This record gives sequence, C-alpha cells and structure tokens, in this order.
Amino acid sequence: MTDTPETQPFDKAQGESFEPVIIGFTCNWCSYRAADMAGTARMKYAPNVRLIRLMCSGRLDPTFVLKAFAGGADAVLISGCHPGDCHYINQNYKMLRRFHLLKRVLQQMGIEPERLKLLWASAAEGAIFAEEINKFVEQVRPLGPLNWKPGNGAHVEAPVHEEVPA
Amino acid sequence: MSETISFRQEVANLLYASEGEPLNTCIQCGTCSGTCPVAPYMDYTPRQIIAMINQGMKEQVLESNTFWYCASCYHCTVRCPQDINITDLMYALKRYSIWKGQHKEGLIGPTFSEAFVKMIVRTGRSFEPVLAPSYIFSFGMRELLLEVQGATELLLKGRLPLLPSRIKRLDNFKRMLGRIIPMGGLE
Amino acid sequence: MKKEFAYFPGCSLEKMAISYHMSAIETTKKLGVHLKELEDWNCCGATTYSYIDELLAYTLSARNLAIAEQTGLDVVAPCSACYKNMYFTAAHLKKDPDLAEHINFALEEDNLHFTGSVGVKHLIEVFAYDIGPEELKSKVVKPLTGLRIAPYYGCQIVRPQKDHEDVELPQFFEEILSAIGATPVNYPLKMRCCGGSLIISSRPAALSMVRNLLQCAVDSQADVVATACPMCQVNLEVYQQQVNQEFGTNFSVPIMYFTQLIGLALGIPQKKLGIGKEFVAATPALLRLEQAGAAPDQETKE
Amino acid sequence: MSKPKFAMYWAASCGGCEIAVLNIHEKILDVDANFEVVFWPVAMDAKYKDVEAMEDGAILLTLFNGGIRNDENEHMAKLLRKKSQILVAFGSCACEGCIPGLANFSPIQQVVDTAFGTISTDNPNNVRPQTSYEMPEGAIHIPTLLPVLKTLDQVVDVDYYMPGCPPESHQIAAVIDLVIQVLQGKAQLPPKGSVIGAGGSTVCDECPRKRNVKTIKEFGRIQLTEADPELCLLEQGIPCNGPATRSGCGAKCPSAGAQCIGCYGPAEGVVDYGARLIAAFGSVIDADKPEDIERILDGLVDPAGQFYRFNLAGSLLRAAKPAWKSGD
Amino acid sequence: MEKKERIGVYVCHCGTNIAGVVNVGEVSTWAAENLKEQGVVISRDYKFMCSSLGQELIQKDIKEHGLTRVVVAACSPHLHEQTFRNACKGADLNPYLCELVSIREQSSWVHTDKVAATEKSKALIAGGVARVVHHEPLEPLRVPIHPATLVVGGGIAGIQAALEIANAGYPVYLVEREPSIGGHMAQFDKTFPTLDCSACILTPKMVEAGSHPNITLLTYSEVEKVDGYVGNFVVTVRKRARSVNEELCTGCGICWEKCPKKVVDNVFEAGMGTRKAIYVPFPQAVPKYPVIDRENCTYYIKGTCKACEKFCPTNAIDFAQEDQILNIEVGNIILATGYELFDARRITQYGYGRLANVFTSLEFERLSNAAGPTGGNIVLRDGKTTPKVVGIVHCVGSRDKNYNEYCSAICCMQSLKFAHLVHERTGAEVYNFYIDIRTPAKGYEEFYHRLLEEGTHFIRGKVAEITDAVRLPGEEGKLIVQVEDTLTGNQLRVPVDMVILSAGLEPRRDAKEVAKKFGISCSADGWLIERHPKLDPVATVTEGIYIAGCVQGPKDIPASVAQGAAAAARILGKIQQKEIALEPVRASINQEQCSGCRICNNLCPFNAILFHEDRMVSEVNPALCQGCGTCVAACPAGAISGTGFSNEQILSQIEGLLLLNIPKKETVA
Repeated sequence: MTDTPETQPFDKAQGESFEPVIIGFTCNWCSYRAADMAGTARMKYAPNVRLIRLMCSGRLDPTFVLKAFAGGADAVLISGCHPGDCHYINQNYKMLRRFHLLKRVLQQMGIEPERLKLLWASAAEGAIFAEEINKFVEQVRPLGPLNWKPGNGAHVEAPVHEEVPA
Repeated sequence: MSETISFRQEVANLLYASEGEPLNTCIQCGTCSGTCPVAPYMDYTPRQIIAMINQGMKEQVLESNTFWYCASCYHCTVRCPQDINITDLMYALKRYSIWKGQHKEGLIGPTFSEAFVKMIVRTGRSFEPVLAPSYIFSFGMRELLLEVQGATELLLKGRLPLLPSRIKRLDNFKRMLGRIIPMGGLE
Repeated sequence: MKKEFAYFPGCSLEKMAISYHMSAIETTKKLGVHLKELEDWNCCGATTYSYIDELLAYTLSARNLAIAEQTGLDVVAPCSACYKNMYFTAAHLKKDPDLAEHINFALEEDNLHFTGSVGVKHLIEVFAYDIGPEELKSKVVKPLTGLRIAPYYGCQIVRPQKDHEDVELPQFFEEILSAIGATPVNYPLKMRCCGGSLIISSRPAALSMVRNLLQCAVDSQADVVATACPMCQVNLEVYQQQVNQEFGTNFSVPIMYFTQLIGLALGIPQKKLGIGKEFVAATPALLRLEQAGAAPDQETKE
Repeated sequence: MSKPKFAMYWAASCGGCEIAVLNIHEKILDVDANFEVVFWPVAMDAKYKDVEAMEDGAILLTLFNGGIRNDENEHMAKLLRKKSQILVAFGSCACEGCIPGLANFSPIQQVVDTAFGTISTDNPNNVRPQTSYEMPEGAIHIPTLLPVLKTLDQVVDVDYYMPGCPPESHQIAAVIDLVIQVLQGKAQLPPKGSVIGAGGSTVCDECPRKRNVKTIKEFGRIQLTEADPELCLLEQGIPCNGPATRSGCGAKCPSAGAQCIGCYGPAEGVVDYGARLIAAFGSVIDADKPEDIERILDGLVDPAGQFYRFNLAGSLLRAAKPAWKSGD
Repeated sequence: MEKKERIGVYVCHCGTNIAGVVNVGEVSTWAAENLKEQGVVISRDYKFMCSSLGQELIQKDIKEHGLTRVVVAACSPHLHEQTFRNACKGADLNPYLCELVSIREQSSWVHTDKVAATEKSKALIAGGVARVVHHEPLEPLRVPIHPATLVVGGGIAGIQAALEIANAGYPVYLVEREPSIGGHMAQFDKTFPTLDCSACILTPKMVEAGSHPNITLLTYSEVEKVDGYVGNFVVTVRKRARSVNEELCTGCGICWEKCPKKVVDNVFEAGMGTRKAIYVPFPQAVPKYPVIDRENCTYYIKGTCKACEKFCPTNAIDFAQEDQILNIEVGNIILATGYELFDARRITQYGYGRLANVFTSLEFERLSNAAGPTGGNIVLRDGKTTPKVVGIVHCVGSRDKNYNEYCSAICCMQSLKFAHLVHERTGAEVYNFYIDIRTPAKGYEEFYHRLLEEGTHFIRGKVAEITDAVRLPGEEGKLIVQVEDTLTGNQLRVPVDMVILSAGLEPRRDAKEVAKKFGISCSADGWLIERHPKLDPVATVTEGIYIAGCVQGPKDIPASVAQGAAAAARILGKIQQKEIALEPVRASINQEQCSGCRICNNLCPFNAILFHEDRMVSEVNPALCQGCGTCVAACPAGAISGTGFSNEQILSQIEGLLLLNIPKKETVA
C-alpha cells in the first residue's frame, strides 16, 4: 500500500523553474467577467491559474478549496464582486465570513496562508485581475510545491488492494 | 527588464511609505495650486509640477524652486479630489534633488536641511544657534543681520539656548541611524 | 478621563517656546492630568528630515514612539510638527509591516522595539477631548470675559489626518476658548499655513503669509491670536517686526499659546505661564481685560 | 450445516466499541445462536495464525474497529479483508479516524516525543520503544508506527460503515437483527458502501431543542456559558456540530446539555465533514467587516480541532502538512 | 457501473485568435487520446465553431456518434454559451448537457508562452469534460405573468414608463412619495440646451398620466413591502392620509388660500419659498388634491383652527382620515425613484450655509423660475440686490474621491444654462469654473459655443475655496473665489457677488433600503445596478424588476425618458408572452436529509427559503430562487443541491483541471 500517486497532477519541475498550479474560483458576474475583460483587452498574465466559474462567490464551498489542495493544487484563488456590489445583493459577504474561518483552519492544517488569496474584482477590473494573478503566482512560487498527498477522502477514493503476505 | 524607469516611477519609488494615489491619476484640476498659500512664489504650480513629472521633464522639475517653497501645510493633500499626497511628493522631490546634488542655485533650503540633519545626527536634538552660521555664510549678510536681530531678542527673553542639548544614548542613536543609511554622506 | 500621558516636549519647548512648556505643565497639573516627560527623547526631525531621507525621518519618530510605548501611555506632543511626524510614523508603521521591520531593525541598536500599541495626540486634543470643554469650564476661576481671541489652528493638527473631524472648519479650538470665557472670533484664515517651515529658506513667501494672518486677525478685531504650535507662535511673533519693515504695516498682535490663556482662566500666575517672554507684549491686551473687570493677574494662593 | 462465522477485531481504538457490542445485553445470545465466533481478541483466545490458516472468504461478517496506526493494524486489515465476505468499518475510528486520528495534526516523531518525553511522563531514562530488540531469548519485534493514521477504507475495500464513538447499542442490535434476517432470507442487504446503523439526516433532526433563524454574534464555550436549556446551542454561540453530524445517536449530547462533537460523522453524500461546518458556521456569523468577522472568530477556539475531532483522518486533507511531510 | 456518457470535444481556432497561441490540433488529439476513460469518444478542432458550419458539425456528431454530452473549447461562455446550447437543442440534446470552456479569454489572449497556453487549455478541457459528465438535462421553469405593472417614482422617467405601458392597454400603478407627480423636472425653469420651459413640456404628460384610464395614481404613498416573484409580485403600498377626501375635492384652492399657517418649503422650493400647511406643491400639481401637512398644521398641533374645513365648499376636508394599506398584484416593477442633490454643506471651504450668497443649483432653479419665490428675479439672498458678477462652480461633490468619484453628467450643461440665464436676465459677468466641459449629447456642444459667444468667462480650474476674507483692494463685500487658472498657471482670486454651486447628483438616501426591499443590488456609490451596463441597462438581476432614470445613475432628461420607455418596452414584451421561462439554475432541498437546523434560513436575500414549522424542514421556492448557490454551500447536512453547479460537477471539474485520474504521457518539450 502506498500513497504515491500513479499520476502526478502536474509536471512540477523543482527549484527555480517551479510553476505553481493554482485553482481559481470566480463568480459569474464580476470576477469571471474581469477575466473575460483581461482577455478582451489582451492583457498578459501568468498561465498558472485555472478558473472555475460559480454563479456567485457565495457558492464557494470550503470543500472545493480543500479538494483543490488535496488534489495537488499549490494555491487557491477565490474571487468575487466587491463588497456591496454583489449581483446577489450580499452573498459575497457570506463567502467572506467563511473565507476567514477557512483560513484559520488551513493554517492549523499547516498550509501557508499565502497559498490562499481573496480577490475582489469588478467586471471592469480586468487589469487588476491580471495584475493580482501575477502577484499571486510570485507570492506562491517561493513557497515551493505543496504536493499534498493525493487522497480524495475516505468515501470517494477506491482503495488499492495488495497481496497480503501470509 | 532593462528598460530605464521613467522619472515618474523614480519619484514614486521615493515615496516609500506614503499612502495616496499615484501621480498618473492626476486630472489636472488645479485644486492643489488654487489652495497653495505659496503658489505665487513658485516657478511652477504644484499641478504643473505633477504634469511635468508625468511628462518626464526631469531637468526642469529639479531646477524649479516649487518643492523648496512647499511649506508642508498639507492643505492641497486634504483637498485633492484624486487623493494624491502632494505634500509628500514635494518631500520626495526635495530628497531627490539633494541626493542628486541637483537643485536650483541660490536656494537656502537644501543647505539648511543638510545642516539641520547633521546637527540632529550629532546631538539628537535641534539647537537653533548652530543653524545660523551654517547657512548664513553662504547666503550673505542681509539674512545674517535679519536673523541676528531676532536672535538677540530671543536671547534677551531667555528663549535661546546657549549650549546644545544632547540626548543621553547618543552612541546608540548614531548606530541606529547608521542602520538606515550610511552616515558618510552626512557626517 | 485619562489622567496620565507620555509627554514629548520637542526641541522648541526646551528653550525657544519655553513658555509653552511651562504653561502646558502648569495647566495640566491644575486640571489633574499628569504629563510624564519621555525619557531621553530625540528630535522628531521636523519637516526637514523628510527632505533628506524618508526612512531616517521615520526612524527618528519611531524611536520616540518606542520609548513612549514602554510607558504604556499615549504620547502627547505640543508641537504640531512633532505631532504630525509621530502620528504618521505610527500610522505608516502599523499599516506596513515591512517598513516596521526595517525600522525596528534600526531601533535594535538602542534596544527598542515599536509594536504599534501607542496612541499619538496633540496637546490641544487632550484639552479638547480628554479633558473637554465642560470639565475645563468648571475649573475656570477667572473667565477671560470680553477677550477677543483668534483661534489659529495652523496646518498640522488636523491635516492631513482625515478621520479626525472637519479638516476645513474644525471647532474644538473655539470650544476651548468659549469654555474659558473668552470670545473666539471668526478668523477665516484659521486653517491657513503660517509658513513656519519657510521662514529660513524662503523668507519673502513666509513673511507675506505671516502678514496675511496678522491682517486677518486685525480685521476680525482679535485682541490676541492663540496658537497651539511653537513654530506658528515664533513665526507670527518674532517676525512681526520684519513684516512691518517689509510691508510698511504696523502690526502689534500678541501671539499666545492656548495653554497660557487657559492658565490665566484657571488663575495661574502669569509668570508661571511664561507670560513676559513674548516679543509682542501680551500685557496691554491683558490689561484691557483687567480693566474690563476680569482681573486676570490676581494671584491665587495655591 | 455449520453456523456462519463471525469475527471482530480492534486496531487503533479504545475498546469502547467492544463494550458497546456487549451492551446489547441478551441480544448477544442471538449472535451466539446464529454465528460461530471465530476471532474476537477481546472476548476469546485466538491466534493470528488461526486466521491466516482460514480459507479466503471463510468469515461471513467481520466488525473491524479502530484506525490503522501501525503495520500490524495494516496487516490485520488486509488479512481480515481477504478472509471476510462482509467487512464492516465499525465505529468512528475505522470509519474516519476518530480521536487517534487527531495525531495527524502532528509529525509522528512529535507524537512519540509527547508520549515518552513530556514532563508528565514518568520516563527518567528517556526510554524510547524500538521496533526490534535483541534479547538473550532472541529478537522481539513490536509494530512500526505509520506516519499518519489511516481509516480502514484507506487501506482496504470496505463493505459497510457503521459510525459512532461508539455506535449506539440499539443501533448495533438493529444491525445484528438485520443480518440475521438476511441469513434467514427475510431481508436484503443494503447496497455496498452504505452507512448502516445510523439515520439519514443530522443530529438536529433528533434534537429536542427549539430552533430559530441563526445569526452568531459571538462564540462561547459551553463550560463558561449559562446556556438556555430549551434553545438550540448553536444559536447561543456554542459551537455545536449537530447540524453537520449524521443522526442516529438520538441527539444524546445536546439533550443532556452538551454540544454535539460530531462522533457520528458526516451526513450522506458529504465529501468533507469539516468543510460543512466551516461553511455553515461561517455563513451565519453576524458581521461583514473583516475585523468584525475576525473578532467573532476569535471566540471559536481551535476551529480545526472543533471541526475535525473525529474526522481528520477521513477528511479530504487527511492530515496536517507537518504530519505527512514527516512521512516522506 | 452506470451507463457511460459519450462525450464530444470541439476545439475552436477562432481564426487565429486561439490557434495563433494554442496548438489546437495538439489539444484536440490529446483530448481524444487521454480523456477516453472520461467518456470522450470524439474530439475535433475547427476554424470557427460558432459558425453555422461549426454548429452543424456538432449536431451531426451528436446524431451519428450518439453523443450524450458536448464540450466546446472556444471563447467565454458569456459570449457563445447560448449559441452552443441552441446547437445541441437543434440536435435533440438537452441544451444544458453542453459545457463551454474558455480557451480564448482565459488562455490564448492572455498568455504568450505557447506551450504553457496549450497545456493550460488541455487542463481546462479536462476540467470541462470531468464536469459535463455530471450535467443533468434541465428544463426552464415557466410561470405566468400578471399584466399589471407597478411604477415606483413619479418623476419624468416614471411618468414616461407608466404612459407607455398604459397606452399599450395594460394597467399601471404609479406610486409617488410626494403629494404630486412631476419630480425634479417640475422644479426647473428651463431645460438645456433648447431652453424649453420645463413646466410647459412636463405638465401635459403629468395631466395625461393623471387622467389615463389605465393608470392608478397613488401619490403621497410609499411601497412598504414586496412579496412574490416575477410575474406574480404582491406589493404592499401605504397610501398616506391626505386629510382630504379625493371624491369630494375639486382642487379649487380655497383651502390653501385661507390656511393661516406658512411653512418653509424645503422640498419643492428648495428652502427658497414657503407654502401653507394645507398645500399642493405647485400650481400644476397632479393630482390636484391638496394634502394637510400634519406636522405643521395648527389643528393637528393645537386642536383648533380648521380654517380649511370652514371654507371648503365641498366638505372635502377629513381630519380623521387614516393611512390606507393597499395590496397590489403586479407582474413587473419599474423603479424610477430618482436622485437627491449633493449636500453642498459637506464641502466646508465652499461656504454654503455659512456665506449667504452661495447658492445651490436647485436654489438657483427656483430663483430663476418665473413661478418661483422671486418671480424669476435673480437676486442675492437679501431678496433685492441684483448681482453684478456671478461665479458658477462645476463639479461640486462630483469627480472627487473625498465625496463622489463619479461625474454627475448634468452639471456642465446645467451650469451653462445658469450662465446663460444670469447673463440674459441680469447682464452680470459670469465666471464658470470647470475642470472639463463635458457636452456629449445632441445640441450640447453648440450650446457651449453659444455661451462662449455670449462672453461668459470660462476658467479651467477646480475651485479651491470661497471666502469672504478680504486681502486685496476690490475684494471688500465680495465673495472671493480662489482658483488656479490651470491654462495659465496663475493663482486667481476672483471677487463675485453670487456663487452658484453646481452640486452633483447622489442616490436617494434610502437607496440601499429600497434596493433591499425590491431584492436588487446597489453599487458602493448607491446607484442601483443594472443587469448589464452596456447591453441590459434597464433590467436588474432580479427578474421582473426594472430601473429607469437617475436611480440607475446620473443622467439628463432625454436619457431618463428613454430609459423609462425602454423599461416599459421590455415589460410589454414580457406581458405579451403571458408567461416567462426562468433559468433552471436553482437550489432545492432534499426533504429527507434536511434536519431543519435553519442555518440556511437567513442566507437568502430573495427570501426563497421557507421553513415549515410543522414538518421542521426548509424548502426552496424555485420561482424566487436566483441560483446563487450560497445555501448549497452553507448546508451543513449537504441536503441542499444546486442544479447546474452541483458539488459533483465542481469537484469533478477540480479533478479535471488538476489532471487527476489521467494517465500520464510523455511531457511536451
């Protein structure tokens, strides 16, 4: 029985060329559109972030963040509309509250707080979005790979069987 | 990137801790200059200085007297509709021109500042009489006489110290400042 | 009400503004507030230090703040420039941990460390808020009835600090003056700069600023201009003569520290308040006041 | 025809699960009547080699309690898996790691140091256990600790899960009844992977306390709070894990005035138990400004411990970073 | 093992937009080879997937290969999600079984490293494939629409909207807080740039709205509560007691003539004039019935007087009248609650409230209005002196981070209008102090030129302060405007007799509560937020609620009218469809799993979650649910699920994005 995965999530060359893999969560209305805007304006940013679109940052279930870390992500970005500008009135505040609690728990789990970032971005803030992603990548890079031992949880992962020496 | 940085960026880098919006957000409304009590004495108004910095007119900016005339009253700063910290910008320009040794001729400000700073480095406190000769000899008798006139009266009223005050832990103090910048240039 | 503060007099109060120092100590004592002078404080750097190096300027203030922190008291500065420097140094250092680390590295040489716990106040804030006009009024024994005073705030008490109160038209100085029975006059230039930091380097500009302020005080029929800053006081007073020479005017406006005025109302003898050390004698104005029946110079037994 | 064979084994556990089984009282006679008990170290004498000698699948039902803490646990888990037709992860330790799993917050070396080297330990010579030791009589071996504690299903395939610390005796009795009925052809086994002996909702479902719309202005600790005996504890700021914890226990703790600490584990379909509580508690904090949120959270002592008391080994992250790092 | 999905992957070149950076061929081949396990049976790349040929390609594959899921890797879903959903629908595949992966906005356009962009695109597609497996076929929710509409706010935007809908033959309730409709426009003298008499163009519209058979006018009324959802709102309106029986009143005006109590009118006359305790705000008020202002009426204060009652020829005065609570059923709602003027007192250095002859723009409107307190005479605060020099300050409270950062849009033109009126009526010298002159609409720039020709002075500089502290000769008794003429760099002190502050527009003080009441959102500034700033400016995120006029942001009269009409047109379109299809992205609660813990009850801003006390479970009303998913994330029992964004979908997408469970091939060099 071993915890070494058969497939590494990503090519993680060690050392100076380490490219962190970042999972990002955006809301449909502001931050995803900020990403769209960065694209439309051809702003360049680091290719390390892979985005997931939620309808609202309020949908952000801490499970998603834990899943991303457990699945090999080196960092997680959470973004939503600016406080007060939520498309769903005020749901981003609910995410904000969870975020603070989640951050505390992750810290206890030994995950550096620098690996989790909260970013408010309006649909018009493509430039900020791009700039913040670059900053985030540079913030994570010196921490090195997180390389969490992959495990999808007790009830999900199919265990590997081995011959038992009699 | 090996690009040379713009004058605006150089200035921005000098504002290490200052809060406020960057100069490129200036909308040239003139609130600062309209507010400034010293604007009529300046070669360029503060607004013009910002425009000139944004245009990269380094030589003209450094040769102007504008920032040496800033009285640090912060009136422009509280009124600026763009939250630009204009007063701190003026400080930055003073620093820049002193470091580069590049400033308008005939100005008292730079010499005075250096004298003042040297004094504090030496004693930890400010001592008015020491200031007088340090600049007066470079700027002529008229100022000296004007100053002496006031100074004598201060002395008579018991308001001018005869000996400089010193702080006790002066050695520590000097070493402390030495950790921020090498003192060679000042002492 | 807080009874004790760490007191940072600043270089000017050692000699040039000795009467400010004297009156500050006397009045606070009378009002049951203890000003405990900081041990081995250094110069705040005035405005000049920022001309040379921003970080050095912060270091100077940070040393004083760190010393103040050891007392566990809020630090009070009577000089607006000292106050502004300390207030912003504390604010910047609290906000920017990198900066704090850098400065603390230097402070180590003097076995000091700044943590950000200290509050910074201007002396006039102690009177305006910690003591408050009500309390002050109740302690007045010789109200300065009829004395018209121009409250001169100057620059750096409320600027550029924005969350304090109205940065354009504050009222706390007026409230203090009303509390001691005087008449605060409408002084439209109360927030304008006196040009103190220019008096050496750019004299013509500074003198014209002084002239405007004096003219405005005369126009608003002020007997006295009250200040809360040694720089303003010296600038408005010592250079009055030069202004008269330069502009052909004939100003003779006494410039007094607000603490001196409070001291008079509290019945503290003039001498203890350093009255008499001014260039433009305050006596004629005070004499008028006396004739008007308020009799400020009757010494009370303590 | 011989009776079907029954086994029960304890790995890293406290023994409470065995007591819970015995607590079914006379029902234990049904077990004896319907099964042949072939292996149950706490109740009868049997040797590992007896089990090893059995044919694969010879045991019909094995209740396995305890987490996998060392190589002996691991070996036995694999062995029993091979010999059993139905392997049940019995109790919180086997299901999700339980209290022994809390060791996963720390590197194993630190765990050992704490056990043998802290001031409260009577160990003047600072003796540390060796996995292998030469005696005049020959070498002896004791099991090697694994870097992190694992749940049973992280090691072998598991047929059913029975949560609880320990599982409630009436639930055990019900499960035994069911199995007997299945043997008699009167009932069918639930689908593989099911949670048995528990409810389908959460503890709140069985909790008698009155509940309102929730907003938490402040967190408190139950020992320092005078809680209203009628009202939902969470509403009173006491971090009760009931809303996220599977029902089946009868809400024993909140009924008795203590908050639920979560021993019945996550509800059906939940991927990460702690995440549910982070989300739920987080959502109802009554503050919008970061500083206010932080202030309220300051009242929640040791959130990771609160949320993962029983579930750390079974959670998505399984262990804190220093713990798994030390195992590299 | 359940039935395995058959997935098609389609990688778009978007011309060279994607193909120029991402190696689309490699991506497509990679997906075909590496995502087999996930169910990919076919993977193609094509020049323009969104073209009709591209769509046909997908449709053909759906039929020929029996695809059960489609993943399109192309541009942002905000652009073409609908396109590809429709394509699937055309091939009889439920449109919600299609997933769009953005490899243009999120990859080719933002990255320069081709290898990295290609690798990232692969990961994004793997995420999309992993996710699409868990998609479910969804059907839009259909609800009927009530034909009536509620318009809140009786300013020009609201009036226009009400008339459009009423003229189309549908009922409208027009609710206005003040005793008369008309709004700010009724206060103005002239409108720019045509200098039309404001009242002359507004009054006919007010009368039409007041007498329209399809419009129920509810003035002196406020909305208290909104329940229900698009098509089926139930609105509670409080109709405040006018103390006048509308059945009997003829609006003859004797009552307010006889009323002995004068009150300073801070609303209509902006504090410049007075009205009586029983009053109509202005002569052309609609409806014509007066109201008694109970706070100021002598009878309500002292119990005596009743002059109005005594003189009323029709016995219409009813002192005992009470507020009425009305419940109105409507299908759609338009919010047109307008703006408030920036409080110029906040800029202390401009002296408003301290220096007598500093006026606000609204004060000046009344001053210059022939029906106003001075009969249109432009005079100083003393009521008689005509100013010789007038300064007009632009951008008061606007374009300033200390107050409001936005441009109030109307101040430039308004200031030019003032300058013209001052010049025309008094012959005074006029100085306009401006930062920029913004005249972007039809005829506006021409008006500016006209002012230049009239000899109005324009000084480019934001005014630093206005003072009465005299420094120079010629300043005595004047207000001095201190400003930098930024075009010359000179600091000026301009002595004037009168200053007009062109104060900016601000959201209504209660905008946030209004937004909350109607379940829509407001920006940090306080303006209500439209669904899309460019493409959907009058709709909001809440279905059935529309916004028009200044409530959405500062704008002039033509723009407000246009928005009113636009909102009406949107609603008419909906009403005519008789029912509405709602996006099926919704939350639902598994009643078995719900323990009634009530964590979720407080989380929904749309009140879509109700709690059944009897069964102790919570339930989601699908018509109210907007699909944000906050409750899904919060449910501690995992009992709430969300269609379209389920846990399985997102967790699988994470696995896909991290390329978990994908056999590793040789690394790309």
